[in-house]
Amino acid sequence: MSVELERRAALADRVGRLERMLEIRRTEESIQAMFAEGLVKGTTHTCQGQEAVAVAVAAATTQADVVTCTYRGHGHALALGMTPTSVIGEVLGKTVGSIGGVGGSMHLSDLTIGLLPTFAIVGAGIPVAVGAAIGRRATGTDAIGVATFGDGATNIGAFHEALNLAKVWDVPVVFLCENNLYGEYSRIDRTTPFEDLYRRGAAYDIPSRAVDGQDVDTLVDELSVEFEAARAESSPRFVEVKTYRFVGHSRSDTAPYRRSGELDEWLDRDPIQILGDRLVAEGVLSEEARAALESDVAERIDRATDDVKAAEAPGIEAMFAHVRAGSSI
Amino acid sequence: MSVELERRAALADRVGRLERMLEIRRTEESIQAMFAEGLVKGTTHTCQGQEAVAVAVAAATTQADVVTCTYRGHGHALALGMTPTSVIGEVLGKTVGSIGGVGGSMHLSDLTIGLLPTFAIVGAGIPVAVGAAIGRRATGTDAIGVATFGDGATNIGAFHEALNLAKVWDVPVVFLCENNLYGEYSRIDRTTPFEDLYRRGAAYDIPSRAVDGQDVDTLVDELSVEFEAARAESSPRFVEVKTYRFVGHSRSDTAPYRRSGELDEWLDRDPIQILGDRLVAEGVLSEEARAALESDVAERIDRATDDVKAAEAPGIEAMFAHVRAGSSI
Amino acid sequence: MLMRMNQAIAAGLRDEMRADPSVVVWGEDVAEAEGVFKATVGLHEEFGDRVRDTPISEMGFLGAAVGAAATGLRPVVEIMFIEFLGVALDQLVTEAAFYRYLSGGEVSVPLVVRGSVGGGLGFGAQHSQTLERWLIGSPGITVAMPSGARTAYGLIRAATRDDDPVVVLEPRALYAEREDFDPSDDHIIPLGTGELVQHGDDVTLVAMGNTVSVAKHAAREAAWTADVIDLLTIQPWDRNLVFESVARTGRLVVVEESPWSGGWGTDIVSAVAGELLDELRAPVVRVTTPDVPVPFAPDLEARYLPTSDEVVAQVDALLASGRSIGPWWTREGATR
Amino acid sequence: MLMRMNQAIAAGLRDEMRADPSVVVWGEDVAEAEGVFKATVGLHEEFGDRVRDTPISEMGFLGAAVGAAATGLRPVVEIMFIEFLGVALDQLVTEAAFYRYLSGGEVSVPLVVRGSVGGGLGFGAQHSQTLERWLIGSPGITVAMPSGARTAYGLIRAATRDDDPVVVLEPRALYAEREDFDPSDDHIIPLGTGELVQHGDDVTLVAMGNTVSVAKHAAREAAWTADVIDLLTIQPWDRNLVFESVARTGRLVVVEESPWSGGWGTDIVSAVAGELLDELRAPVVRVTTPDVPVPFAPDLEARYLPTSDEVVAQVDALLASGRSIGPWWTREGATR
Ligand SMILES: Cc1ncc(C[n+]2csc(CCOP(=O)(O)OP(=O)(O)O)c2C)c(N)n1
Ligand SMILES: Cc1ncc(C[n+]2csc(CCOP(=O)(O)OP(=O)(O)O)c2C)c(N)n1
Ligand SMILES: [Mg+2]
Ligand SMILES: [Mg+2]
Repeated sequence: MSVELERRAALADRVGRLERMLEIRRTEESIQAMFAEGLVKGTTHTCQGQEAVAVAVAAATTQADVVTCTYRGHGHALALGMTPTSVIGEVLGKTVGSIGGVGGSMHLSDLTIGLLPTFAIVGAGIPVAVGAAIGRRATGTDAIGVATFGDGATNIGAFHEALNLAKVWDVPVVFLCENNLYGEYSRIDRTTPFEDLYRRGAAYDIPSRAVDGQDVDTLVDELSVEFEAARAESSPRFVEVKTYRFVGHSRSDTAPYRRSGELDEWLDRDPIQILGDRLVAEGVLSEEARAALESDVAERIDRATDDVKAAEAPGIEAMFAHVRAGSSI
Repeated sequence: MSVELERRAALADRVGRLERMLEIRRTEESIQAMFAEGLVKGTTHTCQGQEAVAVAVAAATTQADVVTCTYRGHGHALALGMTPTSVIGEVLGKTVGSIGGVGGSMHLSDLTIGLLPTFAIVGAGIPVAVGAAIGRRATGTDAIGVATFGDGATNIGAFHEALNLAKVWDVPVVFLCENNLYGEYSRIDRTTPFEDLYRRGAAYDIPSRAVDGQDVDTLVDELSVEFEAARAESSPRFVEVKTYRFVGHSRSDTAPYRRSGELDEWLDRDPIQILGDRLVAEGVLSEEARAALESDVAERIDRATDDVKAAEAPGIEAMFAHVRAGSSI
Repeated sequence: MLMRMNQAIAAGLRDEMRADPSVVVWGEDVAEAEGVFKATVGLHEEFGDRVRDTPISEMGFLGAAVGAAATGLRPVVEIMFIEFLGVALDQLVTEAAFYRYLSGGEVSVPLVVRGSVGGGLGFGAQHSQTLERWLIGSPGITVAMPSGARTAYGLIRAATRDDDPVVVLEPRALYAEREDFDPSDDHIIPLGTGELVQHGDDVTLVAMGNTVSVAKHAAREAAWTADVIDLLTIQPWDRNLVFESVARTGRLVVVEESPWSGGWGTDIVSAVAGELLDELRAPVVRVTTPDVPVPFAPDLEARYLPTSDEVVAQVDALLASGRSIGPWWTREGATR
Repeated sequence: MLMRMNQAIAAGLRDEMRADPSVVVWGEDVAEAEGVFKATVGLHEEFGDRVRDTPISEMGFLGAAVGAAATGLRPVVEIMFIEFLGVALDQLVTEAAFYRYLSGGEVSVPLVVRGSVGGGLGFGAQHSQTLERWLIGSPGITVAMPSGARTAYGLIRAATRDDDPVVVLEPRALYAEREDFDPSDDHIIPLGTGELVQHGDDVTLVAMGNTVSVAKHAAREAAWTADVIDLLTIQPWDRNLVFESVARTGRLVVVEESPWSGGWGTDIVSAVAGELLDELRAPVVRVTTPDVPVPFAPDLEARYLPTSDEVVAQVDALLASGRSIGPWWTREGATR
C-alpha cells in the first residue's frame, strides 16, 4: 500500500483526523511564509479554517471515488493522502512536487488517491466530476464523484449545467459547496441573492442540505450519509458546508473587506480547536499527547519544507513531456 | 409615426390582436411553403401555436422597452410592428428584408420597435436583455428589458448567470420562458427535472409564476401585471408561459417525437380560434367580419410574399457594409 | 460502397464502438433522433445507453465528457454547430488540453469533439464559420477536417483511438455528398498526415475540407498543373508533405475556408516563408474568405466562399507576372 | 509624471468617464476593491454606481455589457485573466462582433473588454496565456495590446471612444512597470497604428506587449541595427508601418509572446510573404513560445518566454548565413 493510501486510511481514526488538520494548517502557514519571504512567485490560495471540510471529504469517500477541487486545493490533496513534500514541492516548482513543478500552487494531481488535476477556473471542475462518476461507474465500481467548489462558484454557468445534467442522467455525484461567505474580495450578499446556497438544489430537484463545516466529527457523519445515499441510489446530492477562511483569498490579501467581528466569531469555531478539546475532554488524548502531536506535526512540516527548498528544480525536458502522448525534447 | 409603430399601436385593440395573430400564422405558413418548394436555403424556425405569446408581449410592452428573442423570432418581430415584407424579405435574403438580406430567417432586427438582433445561440439573449434594461434606464427612461427564450434554454449557463445578475443588481427585466415542451427533438422530461420551469426562479429569489399562453386576453393582462411590477419596482420577474408549437422545430422536422395525442390536445387550444370565437360570441365581431379578416390577412401575406419574390437581392456592397463603422467595398 | 459523409461518420463511430466498449457518444439529439445531421444513425439502436441525448448544456456535457475521458471512457461529443463551442470553450482548451501536462502524465483525455463547420448552406452568420483558430495553438489538441465520406470515416476512427483530445471539424456542406469506398481498418487515416490528391508541377495547392474540391476543380480547369494537397489535419499539419511539394513546384497557394485574418493557412505560409524561401519562385498566396460575417443571401454567400475561378486567377497571375494580385475584395476596393 | 501601467489604465478610464457619462466599468472586484491588479483605483470613489462589482458570471456580465452597449452605454468590462473568456467567448465573438452587421448598421456595440494576459509572473498554465488568437479573425473586433504605461493609457482611451467592440490585452507583467509621461488627450493612440520605437537598417523587429522590451534590448545589445516596431494593435495591424520598414531592411523577425502554432505573427509573416517577397533578403523568422502549456517552475517559465538572446541569435544567423536556424526547441530536439 502506497504511503498516500496509508495516509488516507489514517483518517478512519479521530486522532488521525486531528493530526491531518494540524498538518494542513502548518503546511498552509509554511507556504504563506515562503510567499511572504519572496521565495515563490505567482499566487497561492490557502484554506486555514476549512481543514475539517477537506478531512471529512477524504474520510467519507472511498479510494475509487473521484474528487475535483479548486485552486484552494492543498487541504483536500493532503487529506486525500498527498504528502506535504509533494504539495509544498509543487508550490515551489520542484521535481518533488505533485506534478514535478510545472504546475504550481493551483495545480495538484494524483488520481491514485482520487484527485483529478485541481481547477484554476471557477466552476470548471463541477461538470468534470459528473463525468468522472460516469467514467468510474462504467468500469464496474460503485464509485461516486465529489465536486468541491466555493460559494462564488454557484453563480457560474457550469454549476447550473452540471447539476441539471447530473439529475436528468441520475449520476452518483455529490456537489459539495464550501460556503466560506466570500468570493475573492466580495461578500456573498453582494453577489448572491441569499446565503443559504443549499436552496439552489431545488431548481434541479436534487436533495440538498446545509451542514456545519467546523466540527469534523459531525461533518464526517453527515457527509457519509449523503455520499452513501448518492452511491446507493445512483443520484446526485447537493451539500452546502458552512465554513470560513481565516486568511485572505490569496497570497497578498489581508482581507480588509471582512465584516467587523466576523473573523473572531469564526476563530472561536476553529475546527482544530474543537476536535482537540473534545478528544481531551473525552480522555482520548491527554493534554501532553495533544501538545506532542502539535509539535510533531510542526516539526514534520518544517522538515518537509527544508527538503523541498533543497530539492531540484525541473529541467528543460519537463517542459516538453506530457504535452501530448510521447511528446519530449 | 412609422408604419411599424402604427402596427404596434394596433395591438391595443383586441381585434387588432386577432388580426396580428392571423398575420403571424399566415406569414409562417408562407415561409414554410417556400422552404418546401426549395425557394430558400438554410433553415427556419416558425412559431405556429405560439402567436398569442408574441402578440401579448408586444401589447404589454412600451416603445422604449427592449425585447430579445430567438431564431424563432418571426412572430415577435411581426407583433412588435415589423412588416411581413420585412420578415419574409429577410428570410428570402432580399434587400427589402429587415437587415437587407444578409441575415436570413434567424436574424431580424429593429431597435426602433425595441427588437435587438434576434439570437441564433440558445440563451445568448438572456443576459443581453439584462444589459439592455440597464442601458435604457441609464438614458432616463422607465423602460424594462424582456428576454424571451424557450424551455430548453433554461438548461444553459447564460440563463443562470443572467437571472442571478439581474437579481443582485435589481434590474427591471422580465425573463419570459415560452415553454413549448420541446427543445429541438427532445421532450422536456428528458432534459429537465420538471416541467414547471417557473420553479427555477426561486434559486434567485425572483418572483416567478406560470401563465397560460393560448388565451391572448388573459395573457396580456397577466404579462402587463408582471411587466409593470418589474418597471415600478426596478426588479426582475420570471414568467413561464405554457404553450406549444403546432409545427416541427425547424424547416424539415415533421416532429415524429411528439407524445401521441399531445398535438391534438393543443390544437384544441389554438390561440387564434380561442380569441376569434370569443370575439364573435361577445358580438364584437360578426362571423362575416371574422371571415373577411381572415381572407384579408391571407391576401395581404400572399401579396407580401409575391413582392418579396420579385424584390432585389443585395449586391456585393452589402457584404462589406456594417462590419465595423465605416467599412465598405 | 456508396456512402454519404454523415453515413460514413456513423459507420466510423459504429466500428469503433464495436471494437471498444469504452467509446460513448453524447450530444444534443444524437441518440433517439439520430443526430440533427444524421451522423449518428443506428448507434442508439445498436449501443443503447452508450449513446445519450443531452440537455442544451454544452459546458455541462463537454465538461462531463472530459471527466469521463479522464476516468476510462472514450467520449465522442457532438457540438452541433462549431459556434456553440463559444459557450463551452474552457472545457476543451483550458481543461482537457492541459490534463496530461497538469497530471504529470498520469491522466490522459481520449476525448473526441465532433463539430459541424462551414458555409454554403445558407445558415447565416452564427452557424457557418469554421473557427479552427479557436483551437490552433492550444497545446495537446489535434484538429482534423475531412473532405468527404472516406476521409471522414478514416479521421473519426483515428480520432476515437487517439489518447489525447481530438477535434474533428466536419464541413456541413459535405454531409450529403456521396463517395464510394469500403469502410474498414485500411481506411483509418493517421492523424497529422495529409494526402496528395492530385499531381502537378507548376504550383502546390494546399486545401482542407470544403476547399479540397475547389482546388481540385481549379487544377483540372487550368492551363497549368498542380500538386493538390488535402491537409486533413491542421494541428499538427503534415510538414513533410507540404514542404516536399513546395520545394518541387516553387509556388504555394493555400485555399482556405477561413478568414484572411487568422486563417489556418497563415501557419503554413509562415513555415514556408521561414524555411523554403530560397525554393520559392513566386510570392505565397492565400485564397480565403474576406474578414466579414458569413452573409446569408445566396449570391453573397457564394461570393464569400473561395472559388476555383479565384484560384485559377491567382495562379495565372503568379505564372504570368510572378506577382500576386491580392485577394478579390481588395481588387474591388474593400476597406477594412 | 511617473506612472505604473495599472495607474495609467485607471487614469485613462477616469479621463474617459469624466468626458462621457455613458462610460461604465464592470467586473469582478473592480469597484470596492479597486481591481485585483489595481487598474481601477479611484474609479468607484469618484463615479459611484457607474463602477460595479459583478458575481463570478463572465457570460452574464459580458452579455449584460453587450446589451448595455447596444442601448447607449459604453461599458468597459474587466476579464481578470484572459483565460476566463473561455467561459464567455460567445458573447464577444458571436454576439457583440456581429451586431452592427446583423442590425443592418442600426446597432453598434461600443464595448471595451480589458483582459490581463501573458506570463512571467508564475501564475501557471491556466493563467498565463495571451490568447489573442481567440479574437483574431472575428470580424468587427479590434484587438490591442499596450507595452507600458503610456501606450496603455493611449489605447484604453482610444478603445473607450471607439464605436465597435475593442479588446485591450494588458500584459500582466507590466502592471507594476513605471513610465514617465503626462496623461492627456495628446497621448490617445489611434487604434490600428503601431509605433517605430527604434531605428535601424539591418532588420525589422515586430513586437507587441511584453516582447517590445525584449526586441529593443536585443537591438541595443547586438552588432547589427534594427527597426523595432511596437505593433500596439494586432487587429487591424499597421500594414503601412511594417511594410515600409521591411521594404527598407529586407529582413523581418517577429517577436511574439504566443505559441509557434497560431501565434499572431503568422498574419504578418503571411502578408509579407505574399506582397514583399522580392524585397526579402532573408527568410522571415518568428521568435515565439513553444507549443506547450506555460510551465510554472521559474527557470522553465523564463525559458518558455521569448528572450533577447534568442532574437540576437536568430538575426545573427540571418545576417551571417542568410538562413534561419529554426526555433530553439527544435535545435534542442523537441518532438511534437
Ligand atoms: C471563470 C473564472 N472567473 C474568475 C476567476 C478568478 N477567481 C479565482 S478564485 C475566485 C473566487 C471564487 O470564490 P469561491 O467560489 O467562493 O471559492 P473560494 O475562493 O472562496 O474558495 C475568483 C473570482 C476564475 N479563476 N475563473
Ligand atoms: C448554445 C446552443 N446550443 C445548441 C443550439 C441548437 N439549437 C437551436 S434551437 C435548439 C432548441 C431550443 O429549445 P428551446 O429553448 O425550448 O426553444 P424552442 O426552439 O422550443 O423555441 C437547439 C438545441 C444553439 N442554437 N445554441
Ligand atoms: Mg468562497
Ligand atoms: Mg422549446
